[in-house]
Amino acid sequence: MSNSLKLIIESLLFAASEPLAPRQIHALLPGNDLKEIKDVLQELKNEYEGMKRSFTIKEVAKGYQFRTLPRYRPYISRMLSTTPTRLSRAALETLAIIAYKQPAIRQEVERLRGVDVGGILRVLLKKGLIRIVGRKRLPGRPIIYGTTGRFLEFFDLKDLSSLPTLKEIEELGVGEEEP
Amino acid sequence: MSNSLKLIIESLLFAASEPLAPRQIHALLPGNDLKEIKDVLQELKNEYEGMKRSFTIKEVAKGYQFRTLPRYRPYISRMLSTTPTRLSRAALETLAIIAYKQPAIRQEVERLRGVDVGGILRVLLKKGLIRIVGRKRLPGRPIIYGTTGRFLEFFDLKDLSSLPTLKEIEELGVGEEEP
Amino acid sequence: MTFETRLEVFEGPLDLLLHLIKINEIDISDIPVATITEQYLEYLDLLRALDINVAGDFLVMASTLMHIKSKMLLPKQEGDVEEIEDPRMEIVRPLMEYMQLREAAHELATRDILYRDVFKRGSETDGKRGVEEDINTAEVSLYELMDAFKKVMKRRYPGIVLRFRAETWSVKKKMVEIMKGLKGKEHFYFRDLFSGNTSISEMIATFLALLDLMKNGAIIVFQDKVGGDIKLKTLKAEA
Repeated sequence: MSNSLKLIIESLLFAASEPLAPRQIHALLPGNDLKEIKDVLQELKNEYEGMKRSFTIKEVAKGYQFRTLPRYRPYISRMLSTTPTRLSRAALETLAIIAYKQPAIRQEVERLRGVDVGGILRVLLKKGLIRIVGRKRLPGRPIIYGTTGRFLEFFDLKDLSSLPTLKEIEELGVGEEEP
Repeated sequence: MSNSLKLIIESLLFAASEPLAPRQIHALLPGNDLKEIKDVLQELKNEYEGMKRSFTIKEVAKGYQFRTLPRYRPYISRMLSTTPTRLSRAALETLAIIAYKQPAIRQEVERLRGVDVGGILRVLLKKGLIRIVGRKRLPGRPIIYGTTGRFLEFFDLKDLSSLPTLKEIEELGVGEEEP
Repeated sequence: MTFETRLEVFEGPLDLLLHLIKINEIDISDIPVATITEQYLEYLDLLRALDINVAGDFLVMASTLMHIKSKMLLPKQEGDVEEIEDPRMEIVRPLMEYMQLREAAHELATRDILYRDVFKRGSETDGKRGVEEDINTAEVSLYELMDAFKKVMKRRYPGIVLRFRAETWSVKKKMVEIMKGLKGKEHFYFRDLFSGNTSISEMIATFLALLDLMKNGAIIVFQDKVGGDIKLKTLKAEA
């Protein structure tokens, strides 16, 4: 495996603002085949994991991205002086329903949460965490919502199938309500 | 020299969008003295130079910054040029009017936006988001515009009927003024 | 750090029900409907007494509870061989489903979240461009398109019927405000809490903040006599 290809790919990951999918890299480097690019990405990821630096390469949103390790959070957030995006519990619950039940319509979300979610859907759309996928073939042709790539990026998910599986009801105790 | 201080500083350089001066870092890590921070920065710089990766730490504008090496520029600029284009607010508004009012003529768009939209229509035509549908049987035979298949693709819509109606937008409370 | 899990006190009827089940240490599969219904209604009464609009969703649940309660009171038919479903299943099922997804939401919140736990390259340092901004700059979303249209219409036709959502008030900030207001005072009139509030949403935020403080045990709310003015005080002041 050529070291120069590895460094070219590394430079792309380093300069990119979004996770890069092997396919996107392939489009930029058509001279190399996709398989090779995938191998290099995996190799780079392993390399950084072994280097024990403050950042590493993570597989998120169907692509690869350089990210800091969680333990440096206090210093970086102090530097950025941003209040981290706060998703209210209502927003998180709505997002979880859409993520697990997608494609989901508003009525379904409301049935599960027991409350109106119009305003919350707006927030989630605005934050780019959910999107309008289409309309359902039902009376009134309700809008169907699904999650976005940004949702995956935000929650450190490789793809939708890497969402943690829903816990069986029996495992859930009422007592653990509050963290 | 503590390895953890080095990695903390590295994480800051990594996450920052601008070069960081030793003084700025000192302000974030007041427990460490400035001299020590300067030494760590120098050490980090030397370390990256020796690592022969695709990026290194450079001393620029009175600060330190991670930068890719010049030789990777062709790949990186190719990547940056292919990232999705951002539409200006004016373009977005014009596009929105055409999408909702289509088939729409220029005068109609200008009436709603209150400004000349000639330049913007050209941009949208060039980006392939709108197209000329025909000419209206009106004095001057004005050109009629409509959206394209690329428009649907761009917004990830199955068809035009998937575009949310104004009423549905209202129901989500969209259009709320920024505070 | 929790991920804003306790911002809203009672998100909805299911949330309130779960809370009641929890504080009563009840087994979800064997809910004493009469007790729970009573407590549920008490809570709604409290809200009404405070002139807070009770959302329709809460009322629907109230009637469901009362309906179940009445069904439970019906004498069991001796001769009935057919197994009749426990009427409580009507609320147990949605409750369980709700718990399941709430757990999922909780798990999402504990992941390494971008901009909270982990950071990518070149995050803005000026603090102004937080995540929200970043999220919007990536690509134009359909939402933005819709939003753009709304803005145009509003500019062109200022009189058009638009639903303005009142400013959103931070419950956290309100909690701090309340605690500050109580500092050094023996007690504080409940109604004075809202005197400076300018909108319904601010009032709701104030109220939610109050509930949260009560739940945390930071303050207590009391009356000197039945029907008297509602007052609050910090628990410290009492000691």
